[in-house]
Amino acid sequence: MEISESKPQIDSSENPRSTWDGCSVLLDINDGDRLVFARLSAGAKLKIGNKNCSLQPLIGCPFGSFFRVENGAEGPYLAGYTPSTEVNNVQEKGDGQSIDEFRDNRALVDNNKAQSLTGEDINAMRQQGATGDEIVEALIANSATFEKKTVFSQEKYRLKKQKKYAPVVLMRRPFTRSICEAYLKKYPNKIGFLRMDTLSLLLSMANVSANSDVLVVDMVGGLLTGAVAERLGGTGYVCNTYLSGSPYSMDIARIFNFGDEICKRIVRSPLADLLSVQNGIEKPATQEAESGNMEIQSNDQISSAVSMEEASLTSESVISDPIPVSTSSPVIKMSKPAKLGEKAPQEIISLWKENGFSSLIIAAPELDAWGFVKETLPLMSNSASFAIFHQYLQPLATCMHNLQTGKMAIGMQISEPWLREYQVLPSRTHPCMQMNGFAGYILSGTKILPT
Amino acid sequence: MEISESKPQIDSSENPRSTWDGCSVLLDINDGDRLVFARLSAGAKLKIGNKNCSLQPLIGCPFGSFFRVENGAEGPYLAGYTPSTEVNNVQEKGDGQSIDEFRDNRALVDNNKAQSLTGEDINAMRQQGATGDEIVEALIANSATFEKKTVFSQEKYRLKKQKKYAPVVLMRRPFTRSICEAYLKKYPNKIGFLRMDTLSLLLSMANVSANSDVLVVDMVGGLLTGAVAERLGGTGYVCNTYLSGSPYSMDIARIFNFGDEICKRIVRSPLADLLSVQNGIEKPATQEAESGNMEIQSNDQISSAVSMEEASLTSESVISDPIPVSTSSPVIKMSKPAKLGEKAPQEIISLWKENGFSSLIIAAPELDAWGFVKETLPLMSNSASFAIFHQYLQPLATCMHNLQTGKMAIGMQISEPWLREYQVLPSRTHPCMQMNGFAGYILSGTKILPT
Amino acid sequence: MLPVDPTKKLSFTRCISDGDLVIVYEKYDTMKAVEVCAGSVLGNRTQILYIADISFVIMFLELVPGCLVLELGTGSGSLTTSLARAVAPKGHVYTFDFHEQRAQLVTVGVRDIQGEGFPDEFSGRADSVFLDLPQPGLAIPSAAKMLKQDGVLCSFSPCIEQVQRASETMRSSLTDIRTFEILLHTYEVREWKLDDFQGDEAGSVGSHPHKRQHRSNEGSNVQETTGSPTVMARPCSDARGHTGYLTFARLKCLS
Amino acid sequence: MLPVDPTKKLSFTRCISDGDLVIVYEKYDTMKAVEVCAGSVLGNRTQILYIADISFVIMFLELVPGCLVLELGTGSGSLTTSLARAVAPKGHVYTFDFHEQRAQLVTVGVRDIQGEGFPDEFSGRADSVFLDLPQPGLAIPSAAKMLKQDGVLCSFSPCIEQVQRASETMRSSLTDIRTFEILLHTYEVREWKLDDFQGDEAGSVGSHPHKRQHRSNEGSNVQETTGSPTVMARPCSDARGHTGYLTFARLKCLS
Repeated sequence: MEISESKPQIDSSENPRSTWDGCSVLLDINDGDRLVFARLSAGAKLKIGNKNCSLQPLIGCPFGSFFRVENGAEGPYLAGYTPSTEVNNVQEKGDGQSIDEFRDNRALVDNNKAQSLTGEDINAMRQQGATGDEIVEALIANSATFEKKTVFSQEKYRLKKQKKYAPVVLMRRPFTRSICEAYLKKYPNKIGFLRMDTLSLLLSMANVSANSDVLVVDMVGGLLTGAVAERLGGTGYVCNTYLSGSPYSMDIARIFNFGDEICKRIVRSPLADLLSVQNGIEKPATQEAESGNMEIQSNDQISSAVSMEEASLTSESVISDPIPVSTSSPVIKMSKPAKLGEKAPQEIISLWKENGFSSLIIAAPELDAWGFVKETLPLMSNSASFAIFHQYLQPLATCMHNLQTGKMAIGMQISEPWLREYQVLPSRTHPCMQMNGFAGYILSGTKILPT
Repeated sequence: MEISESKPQIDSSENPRSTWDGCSVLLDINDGDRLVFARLSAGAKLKIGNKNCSLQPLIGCPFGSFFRVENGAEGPYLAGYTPSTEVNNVQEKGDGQSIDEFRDNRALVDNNKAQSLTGEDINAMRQQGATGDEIVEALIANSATFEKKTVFSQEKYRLKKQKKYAPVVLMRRPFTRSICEAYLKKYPNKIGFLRMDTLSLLLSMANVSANSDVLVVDMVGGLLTGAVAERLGGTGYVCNTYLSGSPYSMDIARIFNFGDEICKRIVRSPLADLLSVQNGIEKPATQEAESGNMEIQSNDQISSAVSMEEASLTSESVISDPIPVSTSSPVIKMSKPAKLGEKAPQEIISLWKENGFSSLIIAAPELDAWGFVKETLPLMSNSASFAIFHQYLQPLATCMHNLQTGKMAIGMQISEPWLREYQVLPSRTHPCMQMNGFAGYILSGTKILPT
Repeated sequence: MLPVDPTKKLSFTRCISDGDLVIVYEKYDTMKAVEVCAGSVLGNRTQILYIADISFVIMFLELVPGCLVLELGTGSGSLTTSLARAVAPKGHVYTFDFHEQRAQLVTVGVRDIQGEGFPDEFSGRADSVFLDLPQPGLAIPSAAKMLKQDGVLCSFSPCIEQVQRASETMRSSLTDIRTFEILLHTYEVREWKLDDFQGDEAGSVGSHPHKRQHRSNEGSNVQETTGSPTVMARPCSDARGHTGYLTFARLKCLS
Repeated sequence: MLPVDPTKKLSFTRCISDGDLVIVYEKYDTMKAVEVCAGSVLGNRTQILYIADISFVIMFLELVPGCLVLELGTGSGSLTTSLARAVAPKGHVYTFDFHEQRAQLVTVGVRDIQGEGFPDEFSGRADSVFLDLPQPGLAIPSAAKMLKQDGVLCSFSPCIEQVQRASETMRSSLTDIRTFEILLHTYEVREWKLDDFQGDEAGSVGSHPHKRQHRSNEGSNVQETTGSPTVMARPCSDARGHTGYLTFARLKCLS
C-alpha cells in the first residue's frame, strides 16, 4: 500500500504515455494469439511459451512498445525491440493469403514432415545461445518444401515459426477500446457480447460527457462503468445501481488505470436507496443497515486491501489461461490500484434527487429491459438521454411501445450497429472473411416530464 | 383472341430474345425514373412526357433495345436508338457525383435562373423539327452557369435536360429479376417488400427445380407463383393455395410471358380441398360446389376473356401513374395472354396425396406463420424442403420452436439476407449510399416423418 | 388435362432406395454425413455457406430451363450443380477449368480460359456466362462474344481490385454493369426465461416502485414480458463477413 | 467526501432559461425545429445519420478529457463538436479547413493542410489526429509527425481508392493499420394484430385441420401467437447504405 501511495497521482487527464510501477497493462502476445491484463511490479512474472519472464523491464516503457524474450546470463528476460516494417507487412498479409491460397493451392504440396531439424536439434541450438530468429532461420533452411511454397505460404510458414520460437509481446494501454476488444475476443460472454461499436454508441446516445451524472445498470462485468468513468475523466458521477442482493461485479473497471480523482467518481447504490429518496422520503435507518449488509456481501469487490489484491489478480488472469506467476508475495510486491465503487454518499444521492441523473445506460442482457426502465427512468432529469442495450430485439420493442403509450419518452429509436473490418492491401482489398455478426440492439431516447 | 392464337406458341424454354405481338414487356423510361409493364399490340399506346406514342414499333425488336421519341410526319413515334458509351458513363456517374459534390460544392454557385432560353423558345425549336438532343445542346449553350460548373455538375445538368427533352425508353424482358426489382422500386407493399435476393433464396431453400411439385401460399400478388413457374419451365406443378374465400391475386404472374405449357402448370386449390384429400376422405359434393363459388368470387382474376383484358390493363398500370392509352377498343386490339391459375384437377390432387408436395414456400407477410405451417407441412413429402418468408422475426422464431418441439422438421435455420450494391468507377468506388435495409426473414428446413 | 408421367415426377419415394442421396442429421441443425452416390448429383443441395450468392446468381443471370450457360472456373463444382439444376431438363452447362471434373447434364472442358478465351463454337449462343477467375478482366472480351443479345454475364471476385479492373473492361462491350455483395445473417432461437424482476424486487424496495409503476402504466396497454418463458431469436455471433463481389453486365443490344 | 460545485453540474434545470438550446419534438420520433443559441454548442447532440461513425471514432481515437486533438477538414463541424465534448473540460481541439468557422473549446485555423501540412508548433503534441480530406494520403506524413508516441490517427473516406492510397502511405511510419466501416440499422416498432388463422378457417375446412393440429402439438409446449395484438419490430427499409471508411493507425513506438 505504501508503494502505491508514494507514486505520483495518476490523473487520467494527463493521459500518461509510459508505464509506472503499479500500472495496469494489456499484453498482446503474438499479434492477438494471447491477451493478458497484468499489473506491473518488480515481482510480477508472466510465462511466455515455456519461460517465466519478469515484467519488471516493462516499467517505465512507453505504451505501444514491443518486447521479445532474450536469453541473458540470469536466464530469459524481456527486452525491447522494434519490429521491422517487413515483419509488419507479413503479419498484415495474413488474411489475404487465405484467398490467394484458396485460388492457387491446388498445385501446392504442403508436407510438414519435410523438416529435417528435430526437437533435440533445436534444444541444442538454444543451449548454445541461439536467438529465436536464428532458430526460425535454421528451420527454414532445413525445410525441404519451403522453396516450393508460394511467396504467401513462405511468409505464413515463417510467421508460424516466429510465433513459436520468437514470440513478440506488445504492451497496450488498457483503454475502453483495447479492454472491450480483448474481452470480446477471449471471453465475450463476460461482457454480454458487447461490441466496441455498440459500447461507443451507448455512450453517445446517452449523451455522456464531462460533468454528466450517469446512472448505469452494468451487468457486463464493469466494462460499462469503466467506459463511462473514462469519458467523465474525474468530473460528474457514474452511479452503478443494482437490485437487492450483492452489487454486480466491477472488476473490469479496475483494469483501467484510473487515478483517485476518477475512482472517487465511481459509486454504487442499490436501486432501493435511489428510489426511496426519489420519492421524497428520508431513508429509514433499517435500510441503511441493510445497505451496510450488502457491502459486506460483496466480499470480492471493494472491502479490504487484501481482497483488492485478489481481485486484481483475478482480473489479470481472466483473459489469459496461465495466471501470471508471482514468486514473491503479491500483497507486498504488487501495487494497489485505487479504490473505486464506494457506496454513494447520502448528500450526493440527495443532489441526484433534486436534479435527476443526466444520463441512463442499461446493459443487462439477460434481464427484462422494461422492468429496469420503468424503475430507473423516473430517476432521470427531464430531457435526459437514455440508452438500453439488449441481446434480443423483442424486449426492446416491448419497452419502446410501453414508453410510447405511457408518454414517458420521445425521440426513441431501436438501432443495431453493423461493423465491418477490411483487409486493405495492394490488389487484395476486401472485407475480412470473419465477422462478429452479433452487435445486440440499442433502444435510445429522451425522457420527458410525465403528463 | 384470334390474333393471340395464330401466334407461334411461346415456350419459355426457347427463351425468346425478341418481342412479338401480344408480348408483355417492361419499359424503363429514363433509367428507372418510370417503369411500365405493357403488352405490345398494334393499338397499344403509351404517353411519354406529353406525347402519346404507339408501341407498335417495339414489336419484333430484341429485348434490351433502346428507343427515343422522334418527330415524324404523322406525329411523334418511337424509334430505335443506340446510346453512346459516353452517355452510359454519364448515367453511371450519377451516384458518385453526390460525394464529389459534397466535398467540393462549397465554391459552386448553382443558379438555375441563369438560363436565357424560354419555354416559348423551346416550343418554337420543336415546331421547327429540332430533335431532343438539339434542344439539350441549345439549353447548354444558353446557360450562363454551365461553364462554371464542375465536370460532374455539367454532366448532371446535361442528364437532367436529356431526361426532359430527349427521354430514353429501354425495353426489358419481364423476368423474375426485372419484375421483382420494378415492383420493389415503385410499389414494394404490393409484393410484401420481397427483395430479389430474398425471393431467390426462397426458391433455392425450398429446392425448387424442374419436375418439382411446389405448394405456395402467395400473398405477394402472384410474384412468388410466377417465380416458381419460371423455374419449373413447364414441368412439375405450382399449386397456389389459399384459405376459404377468394384466391389471392396472381396478377403479377400474368406479367411473365408464360406459354401454354407453363400456364397449365400453375394451378390453385383452396387449402380445404388439399386437406380433405390429404386425410383420405373423398371430397363431398358440397365442397365442390363451394369451390365453384369461389371461382366466381375471384372475378378480377381468371374468369372470362374480357376480365383478362382488364386484368392485363390493370397490371400494366400498376407500376406507372398514367395508364397506357389505347385509342381503339382493348378487347379487339390487345392479345390475350395464356390462361393460368386454373383450379387443380382432382386427379392431380390425388397424386399429391400419394407423393406429397416436394417443396413448400409461404409468403404471407401479414399472417401468422405458424398457423399456415402447421396446416400445410403435413401435405409435404418427407424430406421435402420448405421456406417461409416473413416481415417479422418473432413469428418465425415461434414457428421454428414449435416445429422443433413437435419434431416435425430438421435442418432449420432462420436467415436474413443482406444485399449491398456498389458503385464501381475509377477512384470513386464505394457501396451505394442508399440501400434497402429490409429483406425480411426466412425460416427454412426439411420436413420429417412425424414420430 | 395434362398427362402426368410418373417417371418424371421429382416427388420423393417414401423409402430409401439403393443409389439414393442420403443426408443424416444428428440434431435439428447439424448434418452428420453426406453420402453422395453417382447419378444423384442434381438432387444435392448447394453448400450452405454460399447459398445466398448462388441463389442470387441464378436469378440475376435470368436462368430458366432450356438455357445454355458457360462457366469458367469450375472450382468445387458447387455452382455448376446449381446452374445445371436451373437449366434442366433441356438446357446445358459447359464448364471449364484447369483440372478435369465430371458431372451430369454438364460438359467439362479443360482449358486456360483466361489466356485462350472461349472456343469459337459457342459464339453468340450463350444465354449466360459465369466467371470465377483470378483475373476476370482477361476473359471478359471473349466471354462477351459468346453471349446472345441481351445475355447476362456475371463475374465473382473476392477482392475489390478485381472488380475495378473487370468493370473497366466490361464498359467497352457491355451495359447495365452492376456490382453486388450478398451475405446471409443467421439467427439462433432460444427459449428465454425472463427473470421475474418485480418478484425479486418487491421485498427489499418496499411498495414505492409499485406505486410508480401504476402511475406510469395508467390507462395504457403496457405489455408485460416478465413471467412466462418466451422463444426469441438473436443473430449468431460467428458470421461470414465476406464471400465475394458479384458483378453483372448485359451484352449491348444493337438495334 | 468530494466537494460538489453546483455550477459545474451538467444536470438540467427544470425550467427553460434564456439562451438555452431547445429542441421541439412534434411526435415521439420527429423533431420539429432546432434552435441553437450561441454558447450552447457543446450541449448539442450530433447528427443522427453519422452518430455511429462519430461514436466509433471517439472510442478508437482513445479520446478522454484532457486530450489534444487535431482535425483536418472541419466540414459541417458535427465531428468537431463531438471531439470537443470528448476532451472537455481540459483538452483542446484544433480544427483546420479552407473556410473559417467558429466554436467553443475549439480553435479553428484556415489552412490548406493537404498541401501545407500542419503547423510545426503541434509536432509530437497531439494525442489524436482526425483527417477528412479528399486526398488523405497527402496529409498523412505531416499528421504522423504531430502525434505523440502510440497516438492514434483516423482518416475518413467515402471511396475505397482513398483508403487504399492512405493505407499505403501509412505503412511507412504508422502501425496497427485497420479499416472499418460502420452502419446503423434502425427498426420500426408496430403493434401487430395477427389474423386469427383458425377462426377464419374453421367454418370452411371442417374439423380435419383441428385434428391434425392436435396431433402435431401433442405433448409439446407449442407457442400460439394468434389472437392478442403483439408489439414487433422490423428493420426500416430505407437505410443508409454507406457513409465512409474509417482507417485507424498508431504512431510506431520507438523503444
